[in-house]
Amino acid sequence: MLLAFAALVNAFVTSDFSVLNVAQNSHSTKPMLYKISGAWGNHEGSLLLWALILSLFGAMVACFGRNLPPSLRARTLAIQGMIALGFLAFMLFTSNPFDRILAPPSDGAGLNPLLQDPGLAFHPPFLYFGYVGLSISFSFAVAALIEGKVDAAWARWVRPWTLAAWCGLTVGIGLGSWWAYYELGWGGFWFWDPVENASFMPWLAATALLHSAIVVEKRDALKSWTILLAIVAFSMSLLGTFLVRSGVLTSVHAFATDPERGVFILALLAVTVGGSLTLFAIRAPKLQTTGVFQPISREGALLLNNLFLSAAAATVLLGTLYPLFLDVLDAGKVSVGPPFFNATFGPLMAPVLGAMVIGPFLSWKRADFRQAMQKLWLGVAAAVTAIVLVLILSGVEGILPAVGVGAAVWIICGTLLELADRVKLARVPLTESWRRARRTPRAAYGMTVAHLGVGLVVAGVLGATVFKTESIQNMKPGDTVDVAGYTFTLDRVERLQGPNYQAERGVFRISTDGEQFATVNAERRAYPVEGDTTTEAGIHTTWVADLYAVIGEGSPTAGWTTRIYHNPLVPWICLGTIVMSLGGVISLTDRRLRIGAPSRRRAPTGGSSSPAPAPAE
Amino acid sequence: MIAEIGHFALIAAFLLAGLQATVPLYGAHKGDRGMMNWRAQQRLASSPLCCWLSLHW
Amino acid sequence: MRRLLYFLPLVICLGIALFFYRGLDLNPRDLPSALINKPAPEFSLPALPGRDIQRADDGLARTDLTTGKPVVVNVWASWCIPCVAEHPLVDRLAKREGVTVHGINYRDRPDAAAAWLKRLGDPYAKVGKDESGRVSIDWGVYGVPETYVIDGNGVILYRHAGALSPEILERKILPLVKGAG
Amino acid sequence: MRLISAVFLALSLLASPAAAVLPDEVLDDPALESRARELSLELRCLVCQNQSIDDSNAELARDLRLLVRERLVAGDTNEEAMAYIRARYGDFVLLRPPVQRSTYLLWFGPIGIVFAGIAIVIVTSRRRRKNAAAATPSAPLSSTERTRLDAALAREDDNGDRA
Repeated sequence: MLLAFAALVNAFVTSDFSVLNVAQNSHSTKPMLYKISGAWGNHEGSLLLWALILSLFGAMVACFGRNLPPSLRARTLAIQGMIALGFLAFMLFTSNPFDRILAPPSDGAGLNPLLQDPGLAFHPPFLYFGYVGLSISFSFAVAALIEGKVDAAWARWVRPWTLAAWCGLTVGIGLGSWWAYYELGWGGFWFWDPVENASFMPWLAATALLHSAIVVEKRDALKSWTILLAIVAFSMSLLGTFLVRSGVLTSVHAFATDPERGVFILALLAVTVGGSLTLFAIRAPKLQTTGVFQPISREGALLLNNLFLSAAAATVLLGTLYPLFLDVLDAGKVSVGPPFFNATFGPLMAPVLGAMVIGPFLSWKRADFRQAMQKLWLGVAAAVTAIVLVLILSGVEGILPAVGVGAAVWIICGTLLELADRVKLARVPLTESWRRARRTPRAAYGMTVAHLGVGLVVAGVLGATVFKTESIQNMKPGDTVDVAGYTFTLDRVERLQGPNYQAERGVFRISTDGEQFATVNAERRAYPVEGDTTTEAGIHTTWVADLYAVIGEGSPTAGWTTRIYHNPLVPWICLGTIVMSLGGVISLTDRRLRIGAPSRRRAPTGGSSSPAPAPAE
Repeated sequence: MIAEIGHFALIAAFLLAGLQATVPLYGAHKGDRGMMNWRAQQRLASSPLCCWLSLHW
Repeated sequence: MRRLLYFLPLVICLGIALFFYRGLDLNPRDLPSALINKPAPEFSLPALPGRDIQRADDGLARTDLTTGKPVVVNVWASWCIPCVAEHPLVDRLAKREGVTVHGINYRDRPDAAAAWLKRLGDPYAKVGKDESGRVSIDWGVYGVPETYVIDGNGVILYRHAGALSPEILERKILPLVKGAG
Repeated sequence: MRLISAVFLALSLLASPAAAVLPDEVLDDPALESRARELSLELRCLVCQNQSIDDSNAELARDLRLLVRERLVAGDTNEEAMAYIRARYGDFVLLRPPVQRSTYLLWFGPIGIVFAGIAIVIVTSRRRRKNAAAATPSAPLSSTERTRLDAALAREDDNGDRA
């Protein structure tokens, strides 16, 4: 296993790089965690991480792939090898992480303090895990194109990898937005920044791929589409790499940009994506599809999901690249910002949210919509009630937030109903339901859990954008301010010395009905080495809301600028992403999805033996 | 010193990736099982190097 | 026809790659001014006090731009580092090339600004001080330094954002100034 | 390159630390204030990377926020206030690009993609169904077959072959 070797060496390399770290991105006073995370907090190191994960994945395929058809496995590994080759070449020729400086400075330049944070320390590894995981799906897709054969076994093979990558992406994106939420200090969590979009597009594509691969596996349809999605999903993660490093678009998170590197990645991108798509154009029309289905069916719902998810991904792509297009065509400069994405993305997601609840109730091939809806009436009723309730409670401010809440309720109720229906709850004796529940495969639970997560995220996003309360004021110690029924008292402001920063910490006491129940610390940190300041929000999380306090500039005489937010349901975003990836993990533990006997679908227990002729292990 | 090892490891990984990208593909094309399963030998070849590296480090 | 559909992703991908390739040479931060070929905004700024050279500086106003001769307006501040870098070029423009250069002193302390001019030399004919930055907003200034070329009738011909370079000076600014004169 | 980094340095200096919306900016009239916030969310902070002036703590952003409020207090409508800023900074300052010739593709592209997708799905599924129908002349199920099928499906369902 070549790549295991590379992985091992790379692992050494990563850690020694961070310990030695001659260079610009570390400083002796920095806490250990950030010394390590600093290794991937810069361009070269992050590429190294990329390559490391890539080789780990390659090793995993080699390891678990024992019962793959040997030629498919060989080709998949070869494609992986090519990707690794490209990235290693990129590193060696344009951004070698081991470059020496002739006259080493006595101390490093430090890491951007915004990046010195636990959230961001773990954000890139997860994200790259996702990005690189998609390379496996990609390699499988290209290998299948070379073989000219895509079947249920192939789909069953690809799904766990995609699922694993998807989980990584979900966690990575979640961590990133959580970080933005408490670090940037105005309660926002998603900015439709090009780099965020760059991680979001692969996520959308991967989500679509997960669902379309099901259709390939179960119904032998949507083959060339699934292959295309696998290629596109990985292309999008490469695109993300390109966008971050080339400087073609402005972004908050961009690495130091260098056009020369840009050209190299672009070439890499063109070869990988262009090559695979050429292969697709030549080979895909020959793929035979046997599955036929009616529009109203499980396949139909999954197709709808795919259509809108891909349209959403395309829209994000369009919006992200549009300023560049116009610029290149010299047709003026525009900005495409959150208002655009909010206006287009919501409507595109609506059908998906609708279908994701109904879909599981539909049977394969041909289904009865009315029957499905009858089973779902409780969900419909709950959603409608929620809409009406919100309209009454919030005043008729706008129908959209209410509909959004309705959608969240709809997803959560509908998904739970599906589970109830599956175990025939209340229709058969409880013991029988229990028996059914135990026999329900984990993959089904995975789906239920992941869908619940989506519902939670939808609710959280709405809460954070529509229902938040904000209060900005100047406070001196002892001052109080009322926000959404909570009383915030600025207790004191103290100076403190962190490991590599000085901070002013505002201690807020929060009480409701005269009863104090929490204190939060909001900090404003000054990093002398980097010459920068950051804010750390003080957050008290309850089940239904975040109480969020930020302290700004000030002095004992003039008082401090403080901003206090009541962000209802925001914790659900975080919870939702965790639940979603948990769903993915549950699915992964399903025996049928595990790397067992892919070619024998009907085998009572998978994975008991390996049908492939003894591989040279 | 360690940084140089890292550098050479990168170069080695680069070369190996080159082989990994071509040999199994050629093997699959020819139907040559040995070439298809080529990476196994590789691990053997590389393991003494790994041991040496870890000891050294 | 059906076969062609399968080529569509490839075509789109190549198209995007082409755009990227062209886009690599562009700087996304290069913003065109919204005021090109439009009259400069109406404004009147008080003079920067404490300048070394006592010219007839009674402040900078729109009327100073409509004298029939092209002028250059340079927006600067003493706290701005690229302004120091470009200063010799502004100096050259005013002294060697004989172009009238007015300054807008953006969000600065007057004493610091005057000291800055004393230290580095004062090429400006008139300097208006824009302490609130409001006039600069009317000009569409988004960062210092910025340099505007204005024809004799007060119409903005060109804007350069960021520090001047000899190339910009020779290729863009001088031809415009000479041409408009 | 050095030039560009110098510009960046200047821009970063501009962004001296002052918090986004400060207490002294807030208007007394809550209706006007909420309109001002709404507008600030749609205006790009030019010196920052991708932030609205509402989020940014750059001085220029603060100036623009104050300007927006001033215009609103002076009686401008939202559109007039936006037009005022746009006249000075161009389309680039608008985070929601205006619908015009150069942005038709942007605004109508998403709908176009959806419709194109639907069209492709319809065309291919029609052809496929025709092919399938030609390949297997389907006879309606007899009643015994139907019951057997239902039973089989129910079993399948039990096994939960769903995900």
